Amino acid sequence: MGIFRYTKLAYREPDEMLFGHAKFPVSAHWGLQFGAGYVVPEVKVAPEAGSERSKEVMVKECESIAEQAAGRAVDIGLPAFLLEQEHVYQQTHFPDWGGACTRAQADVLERFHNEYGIKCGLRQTVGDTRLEERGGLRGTDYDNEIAESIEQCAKNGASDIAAETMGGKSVLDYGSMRGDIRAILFGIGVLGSIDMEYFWKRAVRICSHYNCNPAGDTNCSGANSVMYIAGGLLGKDFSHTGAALARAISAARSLVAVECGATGPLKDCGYENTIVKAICGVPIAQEGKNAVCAHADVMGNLTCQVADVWSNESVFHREEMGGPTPGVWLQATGYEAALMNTAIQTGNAKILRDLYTLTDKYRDPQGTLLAYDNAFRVAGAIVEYGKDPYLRARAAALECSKVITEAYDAKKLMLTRFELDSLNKYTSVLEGLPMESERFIDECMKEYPKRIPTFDPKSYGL
Amino acid sequence: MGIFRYTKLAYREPDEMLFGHAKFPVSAHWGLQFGAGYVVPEVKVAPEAGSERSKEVMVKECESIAEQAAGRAVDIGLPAFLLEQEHVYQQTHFPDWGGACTRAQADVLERFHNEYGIKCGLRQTVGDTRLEERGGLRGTDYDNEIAESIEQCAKNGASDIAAETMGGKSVLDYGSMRGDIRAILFGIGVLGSIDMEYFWKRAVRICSHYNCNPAGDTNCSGANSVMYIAGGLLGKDFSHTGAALARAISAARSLVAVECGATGPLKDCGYENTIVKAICGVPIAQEGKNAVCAHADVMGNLTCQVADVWSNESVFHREEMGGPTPGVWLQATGYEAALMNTAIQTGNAKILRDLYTLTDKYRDPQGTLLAYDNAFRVAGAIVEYGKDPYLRARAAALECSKVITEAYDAKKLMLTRFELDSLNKYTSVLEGLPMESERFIDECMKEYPKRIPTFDPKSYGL
Amino acid sequence: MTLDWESRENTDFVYRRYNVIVEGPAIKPEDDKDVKKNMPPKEPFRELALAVIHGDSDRAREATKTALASTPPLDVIEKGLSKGMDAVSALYAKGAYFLPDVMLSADAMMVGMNMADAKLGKAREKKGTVVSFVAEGDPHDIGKNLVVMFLRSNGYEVVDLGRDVPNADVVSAVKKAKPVMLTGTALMTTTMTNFHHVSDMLKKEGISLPIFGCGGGAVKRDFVESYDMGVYGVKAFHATKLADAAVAGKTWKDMRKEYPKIVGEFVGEYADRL
Amino acid sequence: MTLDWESRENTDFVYRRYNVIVEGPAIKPEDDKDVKKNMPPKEPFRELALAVIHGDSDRAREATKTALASTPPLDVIEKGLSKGMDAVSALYAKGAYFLPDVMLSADAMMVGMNMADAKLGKAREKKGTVVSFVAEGDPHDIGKNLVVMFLRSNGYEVVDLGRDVPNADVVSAVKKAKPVMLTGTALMTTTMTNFHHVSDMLKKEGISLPIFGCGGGAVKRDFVESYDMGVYGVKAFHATKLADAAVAGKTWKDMRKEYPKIVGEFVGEYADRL
Ligand code: B12
Ligand code: B12
Repeated sequence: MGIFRYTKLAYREPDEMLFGHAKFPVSAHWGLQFGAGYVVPEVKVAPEAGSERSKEVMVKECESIAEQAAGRAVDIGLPAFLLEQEHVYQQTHFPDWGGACTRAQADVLERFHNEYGIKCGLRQTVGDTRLEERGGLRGTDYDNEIAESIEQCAKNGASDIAAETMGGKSVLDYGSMRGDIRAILFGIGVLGSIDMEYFWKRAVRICSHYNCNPAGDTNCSGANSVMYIAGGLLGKDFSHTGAALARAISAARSLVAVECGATGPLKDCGYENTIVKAICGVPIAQEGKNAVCAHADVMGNLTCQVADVWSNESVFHREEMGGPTPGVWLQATGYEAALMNTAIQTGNAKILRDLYTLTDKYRDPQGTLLAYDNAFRVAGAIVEYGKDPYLRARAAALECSKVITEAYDAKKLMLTRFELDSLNKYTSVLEGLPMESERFIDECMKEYPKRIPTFDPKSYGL
Repeated sequence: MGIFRYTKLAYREPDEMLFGHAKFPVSAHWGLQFGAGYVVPEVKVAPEAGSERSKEVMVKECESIAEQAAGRAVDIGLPAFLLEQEHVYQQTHFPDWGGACTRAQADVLERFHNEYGIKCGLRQTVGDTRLEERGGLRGTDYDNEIAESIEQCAKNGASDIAAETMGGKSVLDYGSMRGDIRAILFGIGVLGSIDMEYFWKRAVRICSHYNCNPAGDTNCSGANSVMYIAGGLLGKDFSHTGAALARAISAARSLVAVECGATGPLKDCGYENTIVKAICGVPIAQEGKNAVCAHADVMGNLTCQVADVWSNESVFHREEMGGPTPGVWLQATGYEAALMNTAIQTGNAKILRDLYTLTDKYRDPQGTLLAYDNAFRVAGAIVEYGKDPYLRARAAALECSKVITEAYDAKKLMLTRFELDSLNKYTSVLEGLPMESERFIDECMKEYPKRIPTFDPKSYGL
Repeated sequence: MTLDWESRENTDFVYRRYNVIVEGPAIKPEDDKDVKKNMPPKEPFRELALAVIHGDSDRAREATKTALASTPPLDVIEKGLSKGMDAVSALYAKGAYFLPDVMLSADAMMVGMNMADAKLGKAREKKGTVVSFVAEGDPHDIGKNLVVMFLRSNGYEVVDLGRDVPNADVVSAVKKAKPVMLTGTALMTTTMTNFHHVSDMLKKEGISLPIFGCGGGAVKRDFVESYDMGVYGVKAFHATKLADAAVAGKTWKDMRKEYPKIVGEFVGEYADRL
Repeated sequence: MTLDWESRENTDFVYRRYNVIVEGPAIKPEDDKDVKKNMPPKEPFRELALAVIHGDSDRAREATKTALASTPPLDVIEKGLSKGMDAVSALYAKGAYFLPDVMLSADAMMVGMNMADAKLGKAREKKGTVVSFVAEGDPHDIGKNLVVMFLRSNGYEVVDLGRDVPNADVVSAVKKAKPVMLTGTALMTTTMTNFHHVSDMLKKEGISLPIFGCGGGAVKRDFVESYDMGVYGVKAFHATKLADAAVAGKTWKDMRKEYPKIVGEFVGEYADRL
């Protein structure tokens, strides 16, 4: 099939990685650049309940989100910002809704850009409305409407298009619910990668016809789901070491969008982007301590370390005592970005980066994995097997296991019995897996289709 | 009347001031210390609408706020936190409500402290229910109920008591609405200081009978009101240079609580604490970029610079997608405090401090004033006239004016015409004021009582 | 400071002072084109209006004194002082005037108006009466004070009940004054609920009050619209437009629907009502 | 890294891993005192229960095979497998078991149960039927899948409609299956509104369904209680207790009021209902 595969890292050493700086910056209209020496704050707000009752209402709703965000941006003096609209079902399912909402928001941003000279951008994240269990992932009406929605958004003023595709979800969910690391690896690393290629080749092609960047795709359905389910330190629903492994695997998968031509800023919620950036050097969006409206992650500072776009996570659209949420949360991310930009401008960025990292590096094994020096190691493991999606995902997981084990052995990271036991168990399963992609897939295909009724092999050409 | 007055600064130079470090740290039960080398995150949440319908409901409401905050604290691994309850009317007006709410929250914190060893504290901020226009500020039922509420809170487990008293409000409001800097100076600097002495002598006496610290008093009704009304960069309701002057004045007034025996951590919302800390070296609470729920201030990073307690501002008690607000906002302040603590532990605190400061030092004239080096200068002006509340407040304003003018002349700070004109106008009014307290008061007393019907001179012994 | 900003250039990446960046050239208020259009061309009215526009109470006193010597008091108010105040409102609405300017103008206007009223001898007919209060338990009254100022300087009689007002007092004031509108202000979660109680009490008394406008801190539109008669007020100066509408017979239901139209500007809080 | 944490000591000021700090000593699940109390003392039931507790499907298959040779299928289920699952629920509720443990146990239980059912020949009487769905337009189904798993392994027949289910399909499934309860899951602001529509449609059809429990992401209690039949579900494993209550005749109104009592634990979201 012949897409380009990364077999080298973008940076020579981890220390080269820094927030606001990407090896391959990206430009967008309205004067904005990503990874070009400054961090861009981002805000996203979920359309209000009931706003889906008509196209007109939804458009108004999106327009007012843009208006409120932009108004606050100039009122507190932000030099630049990115507005993201994560599509709700209707914006993708009815592509003309997506287009009209984009147009309304683009018009607001353009007005502010013209009036104040503020740099801004508009990201539209289409929803993956495909249902594997209903006709599969390819060529259905669902699948086609996504392509159309992308086109509508690109045409109507979006500066970039992102997604959170769900390839592999059926198998992955089965695995994460049961602590079956092989299923997780198969779901994210193999099936996810296959579907990403299908999805992003097309998305890149569509975007190329417009003044719109194909941004990329985070592993929400894998890395983020698992992190969310793992929860806080006292959570009992999934092991945090397991969540770290899933995230390492997801980096190998999310890389595929870039291999298909996505340029960044990569989408955020899977938190795998530090690893991906180390490999391909494109700008990344990240979320953390200003996404408390939606997540209780355990690494809110660390994720700033190499971010080019700093974001919240979709929040209710409503009033706070301090005003409407689009402004409130843009102010939150805007001020954090401002701090990073001061550090850059005064030559102290690397110190601030390391402070961010150290604050969470040993708060949780997920932080240990993602600390940029460790993430860099995992990235290295991925490119070593870069040509083979399965092997590189497996290598990522194994390197992640090593990283965590070393930190534990060095008594820097403490682990509970459950975390340690599950790490050891998962590691030995991973180690025992075949070194040939085909054999691994064969083995999985013998087992999972019959166990998982929603799994549709033909969606992956299997 | 002979209270102690500061005539010297606590620090030799501005560079000695640093977040997490106060010259005179304060201890509280449940293992907590303030200003003792680490920053403590704080959260405050407003009781829900309707929770005032009965004492029982209000107590449950406060208990659940404590429960949700403490639960999140352990779930994300915060070493310490402070819970603040800003009294709503009923908690002060019915002192037994205040007592019962405090008890319920104290029990929750004690349980978490015992189970996890987490350090925690409970601040109760009583409401100033006195109405100058209804019988004056002293000796009324309103006045007495406040004293009783303080006692109930102190007795039932509060680790500290704070307030936001309103002395001088009548005159100050008149002044701020009309840009009359003399009225502002009289209201905050003279009347406010007089009332503070009345209020805090008593509060300190009550607290001294219990294991409870008298924390202090921020100039909400002055510095905060004016900042709020001044709003963002595009706000047209009050000049930001005027807001800076009001804040400088308010520092001279808020110092009085400490002169009466308050120990800190000083309460936050007036943003004047950097100046006060420079004078008396007690730990201070501050709010800024994690108070976006309530404020669009224009110095969200800067206020971290020398904070010992890092807080949000009261937020609706409700659910975010990421959980109930007590946890969400404690996580926000908790993560920022964690970053500061990492900086302290790795020896980089002064760099981080300066990054915070520089991010906002020239975003707005209010930031220029509060940048710790400038705040230190204003503190110096205050102690130079330390014995005289009027003269020191005037000196603070004049030094503030100098600081801003210098920054403007040096082309570091840009000002609009309105900001510059009002600064010049106010400055020349201030310069023209008498150098004798009595004469100033006489002049004011000739004018304001007849213009301001709600102003009650006898409330201030005038 | 250890770090020194001045040693680096690009603060532009950290913040931008848009207020300075977009500032237009300085002009005198009376040179503003909207003001010019509505300025009374002839004396003594022009001078009266100018005194108000410049927020100069002394000048207003002089001008009124002079004018009253030759002009009927009602004309002094309506053709002079009020025109000045209209100009001020326009300047404030478009962001050319700041709130303290408006306050000083209102003060100047009141000085002249009181003198004219005194000369008039009998009570001048007001546009209508409004009752204003801050909810029980709530000390926040800046918003209410602004509302009162705007209403008064626009020709309304205002019964100002002050702050922390028991619900029963509000109801009896309404019964007594028969206002065209009642304005309530509250800023706190636990005091705004009083609006609901007052609404219920008024209903029980059989009083059908056209409006009940409230705004502030914790108060949001959906809360205010959760009880009868409630209309969510956004900016204090909207109060005069709402009162005018009430006088013109608009009900609280109309006001909810037509708020932006009534106040004559885009209002974010009512973005979905346009 | 430029900075090196290890060169400093006190990470304790930055974070504390309370999960490690408060961890108790390791014990085998079967040594837990609550488990011990309820374990069937005799074979083959003990082995059946243990296979479930350990989440070992192979062992469950063996044990069931052995047991069925000498024991009535219903006893295999009720005195053996189910007891194991009860123990698992207890361990999960107290935080000694993690979700994947529960899932594996449920899998093991289903293996045994299917074998016993086959042996039984005729359809075993279930506790009742539940219909489960994810709202139209919503792809988030992990919560729904957990609900289904918990219900099935606790003896309910579940009609799982999947995700992104049109409202009309929900209504017709309810008409067909006559469930004791309908569980809806949605996570988004713009899909949760379907609950409201489904509720209306059911009412229009004259269907009086005892419960309609929903939970997830943007969905909060006050929303769910804004339409008839809605009960806000918090944890997936609560679904079984709610279903039990429905079977016992509790209405949706009861459930709203007595939620914490019915599910048998403190529930933050219902803190004011105790
Ligand atoms: C300044 C201030 C104070 C000052 C008020 C001074 C004064 N002279 O009024 C003082 C110091 C008194 C104060 C005290 C307290 N405060 Co206070 N305060 C504020 C603050 C920062 C600004 C309020 C303000 O004056 N705004 C400016 C004015 C102009 O705005 P406004 O009143 O809203 O009016 C505008 C509109 O609403 C509209 N409007 C108003 N009424 C009407 C009516 C009509 C008809 C129309 C058309 C328009 C309209 O017009 C204005 C704009 O043009 C708010 C923050 C906030 N988000 O609002 C907190 C705030 C209201 N306070 C708060 C708190 C907690 C308190 C205290 C309880 C704290 C304490 N425990 O000490 C005490 C009260 C104690 C007591 N007695 O019960 C909380 C309330 C939380 C809650 N429970 O809901 C807030 C929201 C801050 C926060 N997020 O924590 N406060
Ligand atoms: C994982 C996840 C995904 C995954 C889901 C994978 C999967 N297998 O289901 C995927 C990748 C699919 C996804 C996609 C999207 N997501 Co999503 N997602 C999440 C996330 C992070 C966690 C959800 C989750 O699985 N939680 C774990 C499960 C176990 O919890 P649960 O379902 O809530 O169930 C619990 C309880 O609710 C209860 N329960 C549930 N049902 C019932 C029923 C009964 C009877 C009872 C008793 C209990 C009960 O039991 C469980 C606990 O034991 C949430 C964040 C959040 N705060 O919820 C966002 C979230 C729901 N997603 C969001 C968004 C925006 C999206 C997208 C639209 C983004 C986009 N444009 O691409 C897309 C959907 C596209 C589309 N088709 O429309 C937003 C929704 C915002 C809004 N508008 O309201 C959220 C809230 C995140 C955020 N704050 O931005 N997402």
